[in-house]
Amino acid sequence: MITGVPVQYFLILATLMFFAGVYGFLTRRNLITMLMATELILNSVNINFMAFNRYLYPQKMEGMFFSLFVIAVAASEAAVAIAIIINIYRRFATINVEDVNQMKF
Amino acid sequence: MSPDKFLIMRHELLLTAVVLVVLIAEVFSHPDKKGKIITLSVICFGIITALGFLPSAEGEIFGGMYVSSGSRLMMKNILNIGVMLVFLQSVDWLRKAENSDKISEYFILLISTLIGMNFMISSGHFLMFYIGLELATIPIAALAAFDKYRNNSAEAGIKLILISALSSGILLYGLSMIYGTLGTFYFKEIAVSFSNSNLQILGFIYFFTGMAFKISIVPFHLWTADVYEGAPINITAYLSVISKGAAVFIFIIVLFTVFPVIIATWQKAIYLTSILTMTIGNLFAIRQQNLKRFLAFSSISQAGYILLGFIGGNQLGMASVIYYILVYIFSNLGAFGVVLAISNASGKENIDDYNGLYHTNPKLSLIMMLALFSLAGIPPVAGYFGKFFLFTAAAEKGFYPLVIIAVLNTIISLYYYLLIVKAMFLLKNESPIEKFKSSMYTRFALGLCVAGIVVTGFASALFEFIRNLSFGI
Amino acid sequence: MFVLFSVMIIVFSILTVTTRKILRAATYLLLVLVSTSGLYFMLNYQFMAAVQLTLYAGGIVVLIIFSILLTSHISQKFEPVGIKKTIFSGLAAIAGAILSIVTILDYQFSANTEAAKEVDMKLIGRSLLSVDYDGYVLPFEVISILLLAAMIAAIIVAKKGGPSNTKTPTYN
Amino acid sequence: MINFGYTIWILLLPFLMFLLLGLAGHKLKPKLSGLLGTAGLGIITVLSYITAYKYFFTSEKVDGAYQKIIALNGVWLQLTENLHIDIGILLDPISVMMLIVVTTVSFMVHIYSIGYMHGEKGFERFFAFLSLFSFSMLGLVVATNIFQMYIFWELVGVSSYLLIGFYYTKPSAVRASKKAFIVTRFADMGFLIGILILSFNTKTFDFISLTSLTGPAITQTGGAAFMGLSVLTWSMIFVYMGGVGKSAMFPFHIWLPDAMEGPTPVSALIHAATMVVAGVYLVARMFPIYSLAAPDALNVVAYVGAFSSLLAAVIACTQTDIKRVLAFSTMSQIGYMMLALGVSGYGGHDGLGYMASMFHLFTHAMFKALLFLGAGAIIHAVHSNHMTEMGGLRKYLPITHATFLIACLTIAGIPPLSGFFSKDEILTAALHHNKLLFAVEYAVAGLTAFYMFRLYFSIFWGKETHYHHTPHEAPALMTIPLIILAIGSVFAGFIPFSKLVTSDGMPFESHIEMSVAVPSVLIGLIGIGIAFIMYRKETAIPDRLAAAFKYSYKWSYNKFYVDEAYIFITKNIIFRYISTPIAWFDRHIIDGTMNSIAFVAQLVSFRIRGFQSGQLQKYGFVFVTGAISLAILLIYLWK
Amino acid sequence: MDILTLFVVIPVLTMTAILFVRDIKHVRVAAAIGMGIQLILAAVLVFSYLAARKAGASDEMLFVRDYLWFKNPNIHYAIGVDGISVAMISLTSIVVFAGIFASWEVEFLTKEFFVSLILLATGVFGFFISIDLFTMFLFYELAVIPMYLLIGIWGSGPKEYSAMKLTLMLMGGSALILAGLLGIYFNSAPDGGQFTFNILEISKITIPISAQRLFFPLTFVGFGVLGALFPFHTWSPDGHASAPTAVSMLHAGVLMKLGGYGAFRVAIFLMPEAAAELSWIFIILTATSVVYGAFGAIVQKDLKYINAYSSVSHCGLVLFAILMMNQTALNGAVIQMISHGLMTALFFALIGMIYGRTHTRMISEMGGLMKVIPFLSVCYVIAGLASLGLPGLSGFVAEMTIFVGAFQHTDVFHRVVTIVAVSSIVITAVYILRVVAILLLGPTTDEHHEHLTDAKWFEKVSVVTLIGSVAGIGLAPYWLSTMIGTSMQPVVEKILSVNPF
Repeated sequence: MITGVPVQYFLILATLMFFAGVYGFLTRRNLITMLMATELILNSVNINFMAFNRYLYPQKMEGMFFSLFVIAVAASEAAVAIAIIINIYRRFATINVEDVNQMKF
Repeated sequence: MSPDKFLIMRHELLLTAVVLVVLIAEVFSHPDKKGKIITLSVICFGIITALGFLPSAEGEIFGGMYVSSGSRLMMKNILNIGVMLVFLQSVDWLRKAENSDKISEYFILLISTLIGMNFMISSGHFLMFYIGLELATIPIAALAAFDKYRNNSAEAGIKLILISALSSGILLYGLSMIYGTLGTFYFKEIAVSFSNSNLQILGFIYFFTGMAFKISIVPFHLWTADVYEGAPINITAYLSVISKGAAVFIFIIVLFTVFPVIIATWQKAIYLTSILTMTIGNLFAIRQQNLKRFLAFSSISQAGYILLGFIGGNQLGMASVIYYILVYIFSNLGAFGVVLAISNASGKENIDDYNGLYHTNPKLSLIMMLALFSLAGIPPVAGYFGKFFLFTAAAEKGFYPLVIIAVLNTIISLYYYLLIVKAMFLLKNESPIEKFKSSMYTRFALGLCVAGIVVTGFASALFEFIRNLSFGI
Repeated sequence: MFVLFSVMIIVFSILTVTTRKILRAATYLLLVLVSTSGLYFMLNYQFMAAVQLTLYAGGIVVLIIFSILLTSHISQKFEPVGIKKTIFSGLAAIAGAILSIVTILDYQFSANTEAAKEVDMKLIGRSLLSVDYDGYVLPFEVISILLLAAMIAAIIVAKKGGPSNTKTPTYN
Repeated sequence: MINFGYTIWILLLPFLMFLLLGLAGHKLKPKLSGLLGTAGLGIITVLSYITAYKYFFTSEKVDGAYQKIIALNGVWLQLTENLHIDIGILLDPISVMMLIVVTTVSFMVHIYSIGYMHGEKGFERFFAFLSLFSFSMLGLVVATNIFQMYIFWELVGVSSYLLIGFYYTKPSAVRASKKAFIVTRFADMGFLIGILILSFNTKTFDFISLTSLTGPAITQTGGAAFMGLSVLTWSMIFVYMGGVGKSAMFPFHIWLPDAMEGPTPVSALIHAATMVVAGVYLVARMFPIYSLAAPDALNVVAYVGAFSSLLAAVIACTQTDIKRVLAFSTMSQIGYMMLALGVSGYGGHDGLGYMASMFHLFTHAMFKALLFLGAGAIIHAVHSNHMTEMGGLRKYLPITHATFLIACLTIAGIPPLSGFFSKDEILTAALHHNKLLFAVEYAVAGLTAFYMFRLYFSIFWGKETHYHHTPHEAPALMTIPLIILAIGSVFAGFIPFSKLVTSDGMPFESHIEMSVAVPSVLIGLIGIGIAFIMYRKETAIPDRLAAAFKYSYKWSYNKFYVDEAYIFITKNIIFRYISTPIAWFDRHIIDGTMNSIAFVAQLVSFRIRGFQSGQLQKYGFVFVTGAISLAILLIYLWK
Repeated sequence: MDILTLFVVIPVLTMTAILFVRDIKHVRVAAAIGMGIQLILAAVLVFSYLAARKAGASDEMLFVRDYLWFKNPNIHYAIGVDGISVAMISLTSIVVFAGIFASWEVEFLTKEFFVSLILLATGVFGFFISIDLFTMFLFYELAVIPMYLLIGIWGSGPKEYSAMKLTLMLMGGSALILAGLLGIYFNSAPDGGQFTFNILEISKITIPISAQRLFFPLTFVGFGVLGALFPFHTWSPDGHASAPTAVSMLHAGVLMKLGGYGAFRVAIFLMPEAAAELSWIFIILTATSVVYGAFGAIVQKDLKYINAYSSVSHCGLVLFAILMMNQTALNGAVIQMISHGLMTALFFALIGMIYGRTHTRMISEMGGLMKVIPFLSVCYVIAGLASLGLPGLSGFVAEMTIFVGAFQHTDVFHRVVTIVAVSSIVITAVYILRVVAILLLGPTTDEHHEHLTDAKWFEKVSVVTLIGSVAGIGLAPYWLSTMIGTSMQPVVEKILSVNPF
């Protein structure tokens, strides 16, 4: 808990970061940068959890643990995603998301 | 906590054991005899499917993080049956040379997603829920990209994992809001202290979209068709049936037990999305040529019908959803089983290729027809009963307009199901799919599907059983 | 301090998603993650800050950078994003942000009155291995399965194999 | 009380005969089936005569009036609590009289047909149809209730259809049969509507209750009025519409001339003697209601009858087909009967018209059957219908000639032949009632005499025609009926009808009114005279006359273009402007709507395919916007 | 096992038998035997029903059996018959029996054909014995679906299109019915207590009028689609034209009657208040379809289209009579269903047989068939006469009952539409005679047609069965009318109790 900084500040921070991530997800063409955008999203969620835990419910550590597990999940997700991206690169010889659209309609 | 309490988690433990057995077998088996692993895994899984039906204690362990109840056990058993069918159907596929190097990985990944689903269903805490959800998603993305030599497969994999990352991000964001207002992740505590504030509703809606993604509800469904088309057929089957079924189960549990306070809100949300889902799914399905893609859209519209069971928030709805998923497993796997068998035998996946199928492969055609009729809700097969109960559940709470829209949608869906029937029975073909005979596994699986399609409807005891379980969430 | 970190986070976040050089994006991401861990320190969650640094910043970003190296030219600049896409995505993001912020500010968070719990490693460890209420041994176990599965998944997908007629991948 | 239970055989026997001949006829020898049919009818004829005897001379009268006797009655179909269709046998003066007429003529025609139809394909079918007709006609005659009458009404219609179209390979016969059926069917629709209205108001179908003087139909003349006429009147007009159709009154007469396409014995039986007078019989049957409760309807009957008789007589003067002349003559004579009913009162001497009508019906049946059968013999001999191709036949066909002459004299109303008596009564009744109608009928009497003798002279005298085969007299099977009927025509006039068949069952005295009889006989003689002048020898007078009255001749020759009007209505209006548009509308608009639903679904499906673009980021975009919109909607807009 | 369930069991057994038979010839024999037994069973049912009534059984339904199937929703397998359903069952067994013989010469996928046909029949039988709305609806849909395959595989012309259209439109109707049924169910206990699908139980209570206003149109239109209610009849011409003979027979003869029966048994019987309130709309529609169908038939060129439009007209009369809602008209409606079922089946059988010989159904391409195939032609004429309501054949009885019944209403509206409907008897005569004249009479126009062979024995069996029934009803309608009438009384009492005209 930081004196003088209300919890809302954290929340706004996280929100901005979250939607920056969303924006990145929607605009970046490179699959890897899209993945990075999702990491931003997850990170912003973690900030939320931590801030709530510290500010409002410091008796327990649920938020903190949740972030911990989110980080672990994010790691495994990233691992699999990167594996698939590499595979994509082998198949399509590009990792531009707009070119990965063989299936549509 | 006494050790015997662990037995409450029997399903998960057994599945983990199977994973270990397969791992060990993989490590110690001769490279040329990997084929044996198939048999081993299928048998092991068969055993634990059977074991799942043994009576089991109910209760909560890990401080309420893990909840077991009759209905949740039932759900797990239903999923087990479905996975068993998928395994049986994929034997032929796994035996192909190109897949010989990833047999055990296939089983391990698939079973671990099942473990994830089981934990998800049994969760009493959002952390468990979340981890189960991810465990049920991430390996599937890898499985979707399993056919490494096919572009589509890789594309399916990347689409699935990225969009699921986005969706779980949104879901988590929603959860964080709920946590922020209530300070807890335990289902029970949330249910007690939930109020109706905007922030909570916002959190709930973000959560809702995350779940909607898993069930592929419009407008969160767009990944479905591409992933279904690109993934190997048995993975598509798995995705459309097991993965969706598990998500439906946990979603209905969460809605009914965690968010009963804001029932008015989620009824509206479901009202809108179910109409959209049914209609859009149907409209897209009309035009499909690829059977996998076709079944993808069909499964989207099926999700719309399933939502009708949600909307009443009533016991009947709960029961009918569980029942419908069971029926849906048999029906959809019946359809996918035929598609898979034909794809394995001839590599053909387009509706046109099915022209005149009845004249060369009458049994497969009949199975396909039964499955499609069941999906369309035509009596006397099980799908009819399933749909009827879903509609009844919605009607019980007075959602007649929704019911009417839904039944009118079944007409559209009947139209495109009949297109396949037409191709198989009515149309002629210059070069029809050759007559072939599938392996014993496939035939056994299809036989089970047919039995399920035919018997499940008439067996009222089954529905009664589910119904009596249902509110012991 | 908070202001510094938050400004860093926001600026670098935006840069991550707008910069036209991929490696720079990765670097900005790293900076965001590091600043976040700084926030955690300020919130007195040293353990989490450490985890953030090691696992997130250290692990994931490194993984990403490796994959960038595998798949892209370092110097490669992205083509600018289509204006339509930018506008629509931007509008969506801004709308979402406004909605969320408005709703958040609307809510009266009840001030915490109880004494905060001291978060030390011992407590964390105990909680992590507790089977009782507020104990996290079960997720801990399950996530191990997840990690195992993810590992296998990543290997099976990334490893070369399959029929030999596949196009030879070109690394550059 | 005399037991009339056996009368059931009058109905059953021809029906059984129909079934027998219809189902097994083709297995029998033609001759045998003809004999069977004739024998069956012979029995019925005997039974009818017995019945008539018993009824008129041995049954009890109450207060001197003949009673209506229900010989048999059984519920055939229960409709509502009050309304039920019965099938039964009602004996009263007119039904018994009709039994005689029908069986006699039918029997004669049966005998005649054995000779006439000899060697025709479908001989047994012919007799089956004749039996069916006899059954239907008898059922109609003895109907105990109006619905039974309607049932048999339809059945005679269909037997008429079958018999007109007997030569089914001949397109004109097929057309004629179709026309006959449809026109009468249209009229029957009116009959049915009339029955519906009547039965709704009176809660009964039963003739006895309907015509009972204390029954609901007559006592409750009230009821909502429509266009100035009471509901009952309307119902009676509708009922009469059925009679108009069946009796070929204007404007539904068009089927009758065409119906001559049928074999000639059929024309004699159905389209001259029996079926076509069903309309008269119907009005007579309902007479108390017409007379006492719906006088306006009765006026309609009178005027329609008068107009039809005049119209038909005019047309008959110009026709050349002998059967058509006879057909129009029939129409004209039936017009007489209708008129007689129309001018009649109820009870006692007021009912003179009624009696006269029945009387004329009776005599007309005899002489018109005779005329037709004679015509049949002629056609049989010369193989043509057209009098232009005939002439001088009296030498070849002596018996036919003699009988035909008798018939012509009868119809012209020359005393003491029967036609004189009945026609005289009609004219008397008309005189007492309505002078205009009386005048019309006088004119018609003259015209009748003219055209009948025009016919007679053209056939038997006139120019000497050369025939391919020398015409020879018909076999005995055909001439015997001619002779019998000729005897009937001669002597039927002496039957004391006013003692037997009256409107209320009470006999009354009738006598020849010289003031009416003499002029009418004179007019008849004048007509004969003109015909004698014009057609006795081949002269140019007819042609000159025709040229002089070119347009009227043409109109008359073309039957005043009524047929064309009908064709216009059916072909143009119904086919072109109703049915074709409806069929088009159904295919294109209604069906098109259903199809366009499917089309729209396809179209929408095609249009929205852009959502499924395959672009992951677009999916993400839809996802995010979906989530945000849902949130905004549910939190702020629709909470 | 009770006699009613046998009506479902025997077809199922027959289908099983057919599946296990190897030789194609034996397939049809098996089918004929099975349906023959069914016919006998129907006769037994009629007699035992009449005997039971005579013995004083005064229940609304007889032979009632009730087995709980699903406890919640409260679904039973409940069966029972009254005079109306007995009559309909007899009709069905006759038509199916005749249909088997009419399709004696199906060569292509014979086994499948007979199985589908009998499956269809199973649905129909089940529908008529059910008194539980759920089972009723189940059998209803069961009857509709085999139509798709039957038309699609064995049909002619644009069969795929027709089959699809027919199936979708009928299923569209059933969709409305489903919504209606659920509505009825959830309003079946207005005073609390358990909801029920049982018709008899629902008929004892009054469904709230607000609910009736919603669900009456749904159910009525839903069943009306199958009953060819204008403007939802367009599946009928195409469907009938494309269907193979026996299917047309069954479909027009029996299946369309499910619509009328359902509309009567569910819509009118259970919701009389709304029916009285809203009937005017549907009366106008049905009166339209009576006249409209007849006019439409006049200019058709294809035999089956003529008959299809004629069916629209006649079935419109059924619904028309049902909406009149008095004893006589309802009686008439049921008789008309039976009558039309028999004669239209006869028509389609004959058309199929003629088509089998001449290979065309265009009336302009045929002519003078009476001379070459007298048996079939005469039968066709008889069918035509029945259709135009000739006394002595069944059509007359039905139509007269309807007209008289409909005319018992005192208000102008009902009587005017009745007169409109009456006018159809003329139009019917026009198109029937037109066909008879062109097709059968006159000289033979096509020389290829001069050597056609007349009916074979199995065709005769089929046709004679139907003609016998048509004439039987036409000659002696009393027992049938009474049997129906007594069963109609409770219905009418219920209607009258809420709606004294």
